[in-house]
This record gives sequence, C-alpha cells and structure tokens, in this order.
Amino acid sequence: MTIEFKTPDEIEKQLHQVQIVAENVMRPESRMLDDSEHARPLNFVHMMWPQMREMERANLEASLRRARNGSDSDNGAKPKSDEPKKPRTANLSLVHMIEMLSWGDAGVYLCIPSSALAGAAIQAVGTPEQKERFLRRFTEGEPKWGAMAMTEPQAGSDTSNIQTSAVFDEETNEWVLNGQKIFCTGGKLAYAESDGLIVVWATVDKSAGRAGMKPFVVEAGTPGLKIVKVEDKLGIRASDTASFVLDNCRVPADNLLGESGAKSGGETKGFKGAMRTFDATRPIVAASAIGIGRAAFEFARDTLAKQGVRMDYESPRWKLTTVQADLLDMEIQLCQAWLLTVKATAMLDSGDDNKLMASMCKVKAGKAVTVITQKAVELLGPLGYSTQTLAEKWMRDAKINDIYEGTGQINTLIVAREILGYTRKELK
Amino acid sequence: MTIEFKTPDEIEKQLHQVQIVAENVMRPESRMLDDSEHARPLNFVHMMWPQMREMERANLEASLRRARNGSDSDNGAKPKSDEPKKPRTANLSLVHMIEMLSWGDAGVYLCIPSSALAGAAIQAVGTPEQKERFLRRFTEGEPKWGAMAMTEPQAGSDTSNIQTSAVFDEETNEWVLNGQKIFCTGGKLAYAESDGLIVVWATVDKSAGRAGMKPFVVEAGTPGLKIVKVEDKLGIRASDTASFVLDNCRVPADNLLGESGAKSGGETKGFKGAMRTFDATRPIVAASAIGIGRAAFEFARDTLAKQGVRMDYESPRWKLTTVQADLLDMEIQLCQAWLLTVKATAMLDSGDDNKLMASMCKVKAGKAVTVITQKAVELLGPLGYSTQTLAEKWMRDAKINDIYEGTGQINTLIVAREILGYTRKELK
Amino acid sequence: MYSFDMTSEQKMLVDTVHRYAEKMLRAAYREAEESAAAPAGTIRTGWELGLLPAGIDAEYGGYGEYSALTSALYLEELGWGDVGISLHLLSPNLFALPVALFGDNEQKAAWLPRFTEADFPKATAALVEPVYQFDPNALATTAEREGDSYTIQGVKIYVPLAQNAEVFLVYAQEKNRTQAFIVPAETPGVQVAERVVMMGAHALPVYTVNFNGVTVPAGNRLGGARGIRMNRLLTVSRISAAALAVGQARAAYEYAVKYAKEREAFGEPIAHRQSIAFMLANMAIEIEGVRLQVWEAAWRYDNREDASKLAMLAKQAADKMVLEVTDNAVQVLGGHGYIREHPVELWLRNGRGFAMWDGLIIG
Amino acid sequence: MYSFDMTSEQKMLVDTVHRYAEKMLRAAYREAEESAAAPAGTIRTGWELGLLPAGIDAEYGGYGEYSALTSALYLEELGWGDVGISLHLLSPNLFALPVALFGDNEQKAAWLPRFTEADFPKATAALVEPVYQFDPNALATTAEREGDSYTIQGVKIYVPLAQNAEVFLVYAQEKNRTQAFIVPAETPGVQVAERVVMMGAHALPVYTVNFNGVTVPAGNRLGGARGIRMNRLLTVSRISAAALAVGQARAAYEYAVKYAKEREAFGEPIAHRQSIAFMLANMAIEIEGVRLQVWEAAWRYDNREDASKLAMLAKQAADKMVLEVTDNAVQVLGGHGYIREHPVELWLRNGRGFAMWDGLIIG
Repeated sequence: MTIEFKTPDEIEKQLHQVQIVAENVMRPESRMLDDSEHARPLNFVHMMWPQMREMERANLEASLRRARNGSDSDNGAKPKSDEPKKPRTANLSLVHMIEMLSWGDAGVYLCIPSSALAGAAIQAVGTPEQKERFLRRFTEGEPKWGAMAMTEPQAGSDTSNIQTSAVFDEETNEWVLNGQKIFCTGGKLAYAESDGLIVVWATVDKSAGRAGMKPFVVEAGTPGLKIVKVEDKLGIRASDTASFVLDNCRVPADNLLGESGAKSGGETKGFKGAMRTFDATRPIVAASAIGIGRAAFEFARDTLAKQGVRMDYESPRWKLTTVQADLLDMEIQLCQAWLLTVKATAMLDSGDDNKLMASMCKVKAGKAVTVITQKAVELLGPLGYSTQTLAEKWMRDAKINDIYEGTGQINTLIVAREILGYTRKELK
Repeated sequence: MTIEFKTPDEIEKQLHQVQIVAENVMRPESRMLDDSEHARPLNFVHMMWPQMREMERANLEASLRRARNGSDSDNGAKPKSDEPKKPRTANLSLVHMIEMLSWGDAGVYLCIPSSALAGAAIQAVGTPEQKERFLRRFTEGEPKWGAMAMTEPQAGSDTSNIQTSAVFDEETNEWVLNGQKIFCTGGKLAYAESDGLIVVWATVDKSAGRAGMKPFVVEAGTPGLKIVKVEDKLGIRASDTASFVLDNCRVPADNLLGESGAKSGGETKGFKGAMRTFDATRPIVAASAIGIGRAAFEFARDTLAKQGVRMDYESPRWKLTTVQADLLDMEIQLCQAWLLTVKATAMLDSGDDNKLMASMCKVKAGKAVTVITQKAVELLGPLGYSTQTLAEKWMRDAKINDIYEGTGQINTLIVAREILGYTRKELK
Repeated sequence: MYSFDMTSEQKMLVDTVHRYAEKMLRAAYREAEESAAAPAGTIRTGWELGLLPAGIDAEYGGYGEYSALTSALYLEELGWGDVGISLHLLSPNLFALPVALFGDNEQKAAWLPRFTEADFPKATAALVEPVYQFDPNALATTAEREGDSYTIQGVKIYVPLAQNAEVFLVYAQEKNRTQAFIVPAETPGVQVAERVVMMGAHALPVYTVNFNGVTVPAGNRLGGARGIRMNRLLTVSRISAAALAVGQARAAYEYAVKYAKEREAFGEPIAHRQSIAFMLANMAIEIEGVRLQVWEAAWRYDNREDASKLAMLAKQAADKMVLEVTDNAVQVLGGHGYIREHPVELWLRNGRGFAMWDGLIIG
Repeated sequence: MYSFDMTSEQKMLVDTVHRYAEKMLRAAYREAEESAAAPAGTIRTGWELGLLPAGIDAEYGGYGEYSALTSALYLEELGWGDVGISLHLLSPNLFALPVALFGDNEQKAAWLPRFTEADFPKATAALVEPVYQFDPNALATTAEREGDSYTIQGVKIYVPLAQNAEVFLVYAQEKNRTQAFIVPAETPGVQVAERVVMMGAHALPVYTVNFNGVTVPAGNRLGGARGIRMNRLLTVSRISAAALAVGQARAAYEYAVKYAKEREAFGEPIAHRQSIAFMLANMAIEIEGVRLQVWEAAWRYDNREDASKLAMLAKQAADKMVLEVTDNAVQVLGGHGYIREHPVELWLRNGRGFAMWDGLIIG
C-alpha cells in the first residue's frame, strides 16, 4: 500500500457525465423547484433512472455473488483469497457522484430514483432471498424509490427509543405494525408514487431497548400505512420528507430483514445493523454537503473575481483583504471535509471499520458547509441575500447536512466515544 | 433608575493615578520580572502599600459600621432606609483599578499587598470580631498579603471534594488541620514573607460533602504549615503560586470563620460563603483579563498604525484588510467583556444577585482575552513572537484568566444551570 | 454611574411593545411569511402604538424627543416578535427620521406632520443597490445638479413598500458624498419594477426601483445646502439594526431553551446534556454582550457623544451574533428546526439578513 | 486511487523516528527548554538517523530520493517529540535542501557532500527580518550585483544556530525577487549579534545577524544565473511546517486525552463530561483534517504537480489548528496546564510559533 490522492479514471469519466446532468438538467430547474415546493423533478428522474437501474443491478448481482461465495455482507469482508484484487471503489464512486449531483442541486439529488437508504439497510442485514425479493424491482421497469423510516415524533437522535411496535400474528404469519414515523426522506415517492418500499424500524420488545429494534420492509401500497404529511422545509424543498402513520399495517413474516425472520426476531442484526448503515450513509451525507459547499464557494469566488477579487495563494495573511481570507478559509474547510470523506469512504470500500472516520467527516462537512454557505451569502451582499442568485438557496439546503443522519452533536459524541474508548454509559 | 454608561468622576481620577503607576512603575519592570521568575516587584509593592492600606481601612471600617447598624455582610444587603443613598461603587472602583493595573502588568498586580481573596472571604462570612482581629493588620505597618487556599492536588474545579481535614481538639480548644493545598496565589507572601494570613478551606466532616467545608484562618508563621513549592508557570511569573502542606497545623477555635465558631462548624456559612465570594472575584478576574487584553490590543493597534494600518470604523467589512478586521474584532470582544464585567460589578455593588452575570463576564473575558492576545502576537509577526515586545508575555499572562476562579468550562456550566434553572444534579 | 435599569417610562413602553409583539406579531408571523405580506390589521395596530410619532418633535405634531436608547429597547421587542412585519412597520421611519435629523425647517414642516397622523404613511427610502459588494458611502446612483434642480440616475433594490409609496427618500452620490433626495413617486422617471425576494423577512415587500433621469427641485435635497451626514445616519441605523438583531436572537434563544427543556432523548431532556446546555449558555452570553454594546452606543448618541465607532462595533457584533444564535437554535431543534412548523428556520433566514441591511433599519 | 496507508519502508522510518522522539526528545524537552539549549547527545543521535542525507542524491553521498510525503510523515513524529530540539536538528536542512533543489552542479558538488557526513553540519539560513509584518517575497535585505560579485545589505533575525554557523544561506531581494546567496561566516560584514528569544522553542538558539555590505562572488548566488523560485521553496517549507505542526498538535491532543481520562472531578473522569469530550473530539477532527491536507500537498509535490496552492492552504490551516489544539490542551488540564510541570504550556507557546515560522522549517 501507499498513500495516494488520485481519483480513478473510471470515476473521473463518470463524474464528467454527472457534471453535464448537474449543469444542464439540475441547475436550470433549481430555483423553480425550490419555489414550487412539492413539485417533482421529473426531467431529472427520467434522465437518471436508466443509470441508477444499472447501478442497482450491479450492486444486487455483486451482493448475491458474494453471498454465494460465502461472504455475508456488502460492505464488510475483505477478499478471502491472497491474490491481489482490484480495490473496490463502489462507495468511492458513489460519494463522488453524490458530491457532483449535490453541486447541481441537493434537493433534486434527493429525488434520485433508487433503493437509497432502504437498499443500504437491506444490503447490510437482509438475506440473499430478501435482497432478491426487495431489490430486484429497482433494476427494472419504471422509476422507483426506497426509503428508510427511523425517526418518530418523540425519538430524534435517540434511535433506541422507538415506539413503533411490531407484533407477530401467528394466525396469519404476519407482523402487525403500529406507530408513527416522521422525517422519512422519499417516503411518499417510495410508498405512494412508485412501486417502491420503505424500511420501517419497529420494536418487537420495548423492554429490550436497542436489542428489540428490527427493520421491516413495507412495500408500496400496503394497507395500513398512511402518508399524513409532507413537510414544508427550510431547504432541500424538492425533496420529499414524509410523515406517516402505521395503523395495524400487516406485512408477511419474512419482511423482517435478516436471517430466519423468526417471530422473536432474535436472530436478526437489528439495531447494530441500523447503526452499521450509518457508517456508509454518513460519508454520503458529508459528500452531499460538500457538493453544496463547493457550489457556493465556486459561485462566490467566480462572481467576486468579476468584481476584481482575486484568489491569493501566495501572500501572507496580513496582506489579504477579508474577502480573500474568507474565500481561502472556505476552500480550506472544503478541502478538509472532502479528504475526511474520501478517507471514510475508502475505508468502507476496503472493509475497514470506518465508524470514527464516518462520524468525523460528517461533523466536519456539516459544520463547514453551514458556515461556508452562510459566508457566501454575506460575501455576495444584497444580491447574495436575494433570490436573484442561488447562494441563499444553497445556504438553506446546506443546513440539513448538520442535522440528518445524526446531528453534529450526535456525531461529535460518537467521535468522542471512539477516541476515548468509552461506552454510551461512560459518555452520555 | 436609568440606563447609564458613565464612569464616576472619583473613579476617573483614581484611574488616572493608577495609570501613572502602571506606566511608570509596572511596565518598565515587566520584562525583567517575567525573566526572573520568583523575584518580587518591590518598587510596586512599596508604592502601592499606603494606598492599599487606606483602602483596607475604609473597607474594614465600613464593614464594622454596617455590622453595628445590623446589616450583616459586605456585599449583601440593600440600604434599609428609604432615603436615597449615594450608590455604592466599591467594587466598581476595584474592577476599574484592577483592569488598569493588569494593563500595567498582570503578574505584578497579583503581588499587590492586600488581604485579597482572604479578605473577601473574611468579609463575606466572618464575624465583626474576626474582621477586626484578622483584617486590622492590613490597615497598618509593613506591607502584608492575604491568600486563599482552596485547590488540592486531586480537587481542581471540584471544590466540594476537598480532602484537607479539620479536627477539633477539645483539650486545647484548637482546630487541627491536615492536608495539602496547591495553586495558592500569594501564599508564600502571605505566610512566609509578611505578617499576613491564609484562609484555608478544610472539611470538618467528609461524609457531609459541601456542607462540611469550612474556612479557617491560618496566620503567618503558624507552625505546621510548610510551603513546599512555588510554581514555575506559563505566565504571570511575578505572581507567587504556592503549594503547601498542613501537618497537624493548629489554629485557635475561633479561627474558624463565621458565627459561633462552634466546633461542629454547623453555624458557619461554609461552602455557600466560598461560592458567594466567587460572585465578587469572578468580575475581578475578568477585569484583570481585560486589562491584559487591552494592553495587547492597544500595542498592536498603535504599532501597526506606524506600519500604515489604520483602524476603519466606517467601511463595510468587505473593504477591510484582514488586519483591520482582526483589530476590529479584538475591540468588539474587549467592549463586550468589559460591559459584562461592569454590569456584574454594578449588580454586586447594588446588592443584586449577580451570580449569572459574574460567570458570564468571566467566560467572555477569559475566552476573549486568550484569543485577543494570541492574535496580537500573530499580527505583530516575528517581533511579536519574540521577547523584543511584551506581546508574547501578555499572551502567556492572559491564559490564566480562562483557568482560575473556575475554568471557562465551569463558568459556562454555571451560566447554563442558571439560565435553564437546573440543579447540579440535573446538569452535571 | 453605570446603571442597567430602564426608567419606569421605558419599562412601560417596552411592556406595551412586548405585548404587541407577543399577541400580534407572533400570531401573524408564519402566515405573513408564507403569504409574503403583513396583515393590515397588525400594521394598523403597530402604527397606533405611536412609536415613530414619539420620536418627532412636538412642533410637527409628535409628542416627545427622540432617544436612540429608548428606540433600542423597544426595537428589541419588535425583533423578538417578528422581523419581517416589524420592518414593514418601520418603513416610514426610513423617510421620516432622516428628515427629522437633517431636514431644513421647510422640509420638516412639509413632511413630518404626515407621520404623526392616524394612517400608516406611504413613504419609504431607496438606498441599497443591486450589487454584490455594497457600500452606502460609495453609491452607483448619482445626483447631478443642473441649475435649480437635481437629476438622479440609478437603480435601487430592497426598497420597502415601493409599490404603494407616495414619496421616496433616494440616496445618491453627489460629488463623492452620499446625499438624500425627496422624490415623489409620481415624478417622471421613477419606475417601480419587480418585487425582489429576499431569503427572509418576506412580510416586508421590497422592490427594484429605477430612477431614470429623475429630476427634482434643488429644495428636495435633504438638509438643503448643508445636506446630510451619512455616517451620522448610519450610526442611528446601526444601533437600530443591532437592537432588532438582539431581539431576533433572543427569540431564537428562548425558543431553543424551552424546546431543550421539553424535548427528551435518552430518557431525559436534551438540555441535560452539556453539548446542548453549553450552546444555550454561550447564546445567552453573546446576546447579552451585544445588547450592552447597543445600549452603550445608544446612550452615547443620546448624550451627544460621537457614537459612530461604538455603533459600528455593535452592528458588526450583532450581525455575527444573530446569525450564530439563530443557527444554533435550528441546531438545538435538529430536524424540527429545519421544518416550517417551528419558527427557528425563519429566524435563521432573518438572522443572515442583518449583515445585508446596513442602512435599511432606522428606529 | 485514494489510499491512506504508508509503504512498509515509510512505516519503518516513522517507527524509528517515533522511537527517537519518544526516548530522546521527550526525555530532554523540558531541560532543553529551560536551559535554552538542545543536548548535544540528542542532536547527535538525531543526526545519525540520517534523515537529511536520505533526501540528498546518491551522487553527492546521500542515499535516496527526496520525498515531501515521507518527510511529512517523519516530521509529524519529530513535532510530536519536541519542536524546539527538532528545529535545532533540522537547521542544516535550511541550507542543504535549497541547494539540492536549486543549486547548480558546482554548488551541489561543493556543498551537499558535507551534509552526508557523520558530523552535524554547521550551516544555516537567514530569512526572517526584524519587522512586524513579514513577507518572504518582499525582503528588506537587498543584494546588488556589481561586476562579478553581489553585495548584501540587511538585518536578519531568527537565524538558527548562527553563533556556530560556518556558512549561511542568505535570502535577499534582488530586482524585486527573492534570491538566495551562499555566505561563508567569515565573510567581512557578517556579524552575528544578540541571541533572540522567541516565546517558544527555546531549544533552538536563534540570533540576529547583520549583513553589512557583505560581498560574495556571483557564483554564490544559489542556482547560478537561473536563481531560485522562492514559491517552490516555500511550498516545500509549508508542507514541512504543517507536518511538524500536526505532530505538535497530536502530542497535545494525546496528552489531554490521557489526562482527561485519569483526572477525576465530581466523582468521575473529566472526560465523562461532554464539554471536555467534545473539545477532544474536535481536536481529533481538526488534526486529521490538516494531516490529510499535508499528505495530499506532499503527494502532489512528489508527483510533480503544482502543489503551491495546497501547501499554502495546508499551512494556513495548520497554523490555526495547532494554536487551537494546544490552547485547548492547556484548557483541559486547567491549572495544571498552566504550570511548567506539564508540557502543554510549552506546546501552546510552540503552537503560536508556526504562523511566524514561514520558511523557517524545511524537511
């Protein structure tokens, strides 16, 4: 091994394609889709679907192949043979793509038709049969969406406090779900506007705490699930953030993800599985943040260049104007956030434990991009604060990244526990 | 009442005197006294003593007078009569003076001959007889120092965890003190180099926690107290920071501060009294911090002015250079810290509960001045980082203010508890 | 002396304005924001408080003396209530207070009485320009004297309530200094163009206004031959804006405190965790620090000292503080902070505005 | 690809340097600081590691190729050990590496072999000047060509080990560009003046050196007719300095972590409190962020890409980060952080130095 900072050629090529979409499909509709909050970016959806379908197919096939070869998870094991293999770059490729799509438009990107977080959960803890049954749909036909439902009105960061219950009905061999979910990204697209699915976390045993938490697949249109609200938000307005109620929502026994699917659920990976998906999704959120931050930085830099502000990478700080120094600081923060994200992702690809790095990059990117976009609006003055440029939109979009997939505080807490070697009990 | 921001004329006048001392007695010896770490600033001590002696006399007499009139403490009660009285300005005057002395030299200022924190504790919880017996010495004769000993090797911020014990010996009617104290500012001056005294906090009942903590006066030269170390420090090197051991150190029964002085100590104000002195001393530390910060700011501003850097209070931020903006930010921080300090002090003078403001000003000043002095060194470049100016010394001196009388973290915790209405148990 | 207590008159006024903020502004803020219009009733009631007339001299029908400090005290309450509607309510000030400050006797007599009447006055000001880097002391809009008249040329944005305005105070560069000109709306060449949407404060409609060779008599130059001192005006404006920012920040802080004490996670209120509690503590400290800066600047202004430096420092501090505090409030609420069911997302958008509103708030 | 693992050779080297840092530097740092001198034995052992010779080409007696990345890796370990002694140890680099980078063949042949020998070379550089605002691209020291020689005029401070130096690389302004000149110590006009005391890094003796009309042959101009490219040199220097800063910060971070886990207050380790734990977490994040910046800049430099921008960004980030991290370490230790029994107070003083040491660290 050696230290290296080279974007693989395949990714460069792919990125070039994505950039064309970002520039020509996403950016022109950014303002309009932000204004008409619940409209769907149909142009983008249909343009991306063939590509996403192929990606889903490749992931599914690879996962099934690995299962046949005895390696049990998607992100996990290192290659068993000693022969040098081409390093995996699936996640690296993904974060590059998402960074660029978010550079295009973060709200629109979130409407990308794919299995998304549901796919990640199914890949992480599903059996090969479940992968086939639930993920095949994303490789064919019309655009579809997957969604993950974890948060509840009374359980935000505290994912162990989930109240949604799953009770096994022996007579029908079904799980009966009851409860409420909020902040489900893409929930309406997945359940009501496509033949997709939602992974719903519910507890089979409230007294068991985390251990009782299990993931259930609820397919589109299943009776008993009702979308009750789609949120009006600060930003990422093109994205669908749904609330729904589960009222005796019945799903077949083996919609409980994991080995056996036994009614006790004792054999599934449950909560740990959910936590593990964070190791994959946090770098993705970080990448999305960075895409927005880069858009804002580049726009501010290029716009101000026309006002005569040049970037100065040579002079000592005391020779710079505040605007030059601010732009430099923005660029520094972007560099760091991106490098941490790439490292967290590379570790994921090579099967290393990336929990610490995943939270590190999330903390850094969430905070950095909040500040960068806020600063960009300021540097761009009256026009920057108006809707005549996209700077104000980017500031609104960026903020979500310091909140979802664990707030900056929750992720800092995880970093702290990891570096101190502390349990949740030692460091609350 | 009305909102007002006018330094009283008497204070202005006094301040003018102090500034002369600061400029002509303190500054010229700053570098030398920093270099020769444990040397005493004798010029300053002898110059200040007559003034301090008078101030001590005024405080003592006022306190005894109030006691005779039935008001039981120094900082506490509002005037009982309804006739308008001239507002008290004792603390306001003090923080102004200390700000200016610290502008002169914070390390030297700490060697000022006075009852200092010991005086504050005796004033806060002592009986009139104790005030007379212990504080009279500071109004006459040769220069003397008072010191307070709270911190122990294993108890820093956690002042309730004090291990030093006080056991009552009925036979001799004495308290027997055993334990170790560290970070006692002025301890050697008080005990070994003058006819001063140290207020030592000890527990009469370890199982009682805070309630068992009591303040005892140990007079200079009392057998059983041994100064074992004077610390080498990052800054405030002219100041004497002593460690001592108490080895069966015997003091008379009524050296226990407070009513009765009973051997159980049950009647004394104990821990709450100690905590109350913080409400008076935290603004003092904040003022000292601000004095250092102002010294650094003014020096940086004036020095850079000669390099052609002018302060610009009119242009929008984007028209400034980084140096102009940094200087502006330094001035803003100084303004805020000073206003918070003045408010905390004015509340103290008028007998209002200033606990929140006292911690607020301490947090703000400690942090602000750490950053301001660090920035001043940077703005002054190679010469600023060298001993050819005092900037580097001010940076070293400043840092103590974010540490002693409660670290920034402890004081932030106090602010948080106050604004949230939480107990120590609710917010640890 | 140093003293931090309001007079009883100030307390009464602050209480009154606070009640208005609580009952009227807080009730209307979301609807006003989403519909991008302040409800007429709220503005009417606000106008009836008589805040602006209180600052106009008695000889012009007002009933008091202007005090920057008293203004700062009630502006904090307005900012606490809602920034957007308050900016709407304060728009006439943008015309009246500069006239009160700099107008010659004829100008004062001609205009000020209109601001002491029962109806909300249709007057505003045009200062900000459609640029990326704005400096009120270096305007692109020009005024040139030709004989007995001035011709004004330029484009303004962020002109509050321009659509209905009957008269504008237009700021323009004249011989390298910023001067102000009274321009009736019907003057040829005045063209109110599209409404401009800002990131926040949608309850305040602002417009692009073109001034195409607009000619006004020389007597419409504010202050007559003496003209205005822009920095004095900016001093008042900066104190006002900073006070409003303190109010906005306090609203966000209080909301976050309440939420953090109610919201439970891991079996206890999130305020029990130091990461949240310390954020709140620092918000409180920063707000108090800026508030005291504002008060001092205002007090010195009222005492006829030069307050321009302190006002600038207070405004710079306020711009930064209000952004950080409102951002932290969103952070404390987490996902709930990001949705429009709670006010904090709006407060963050408003919070970002203050740095861009230099000269746009005068109270 | 993106990859973050060292080669096994790099690992071995880093291990070796880390052992040296742990056994020699950490054992000597306090005594070196207080006595303001690095122990000769420590320097000797450090020199025997062969770090500089490893970067000198084989034809001049070195045994390897220079890699900015490999240097960055071991510089982090040296910075972790002790900055002051390390700067002493690295002083000859200030002469040798610019010669290796820019020297013409004669210059290389004449000077580089001296840096591959057993004895610590008595060579240094004079760059920084006694000013408040320093810019290595705008020096006050001048070099003027007259015929076949250059005359150098100016004052330098922060000249490491000047007292014993046999030869200086002196930076001077020549026709608005910074050039470097090889100046033997015995050249008339070279006057080593007083020792300058910096706030930190006392183990590195630095001096004021006067160059009063010092005349050297034209052949002593580094790089001959081509001269040097100061920004390329600064790129290398910034990578090195940032790497050393990362090491210094890591030392402080590790020390604070250990202390926070051991120190008890209110019945449990202070690291159990979020205010402390979050400080430590953020220190870890900031360190890692800058480390990756340093690695990327170094990797691009080694791959002959233009790394000047990345090096500048890494250095600016490192300057800020190392100050904050070392300051936080003092804060975590509280009163114990303020006394010289613990190393963190020195690390804070060193931490502040990096912003002032632009061009003063080359590894």
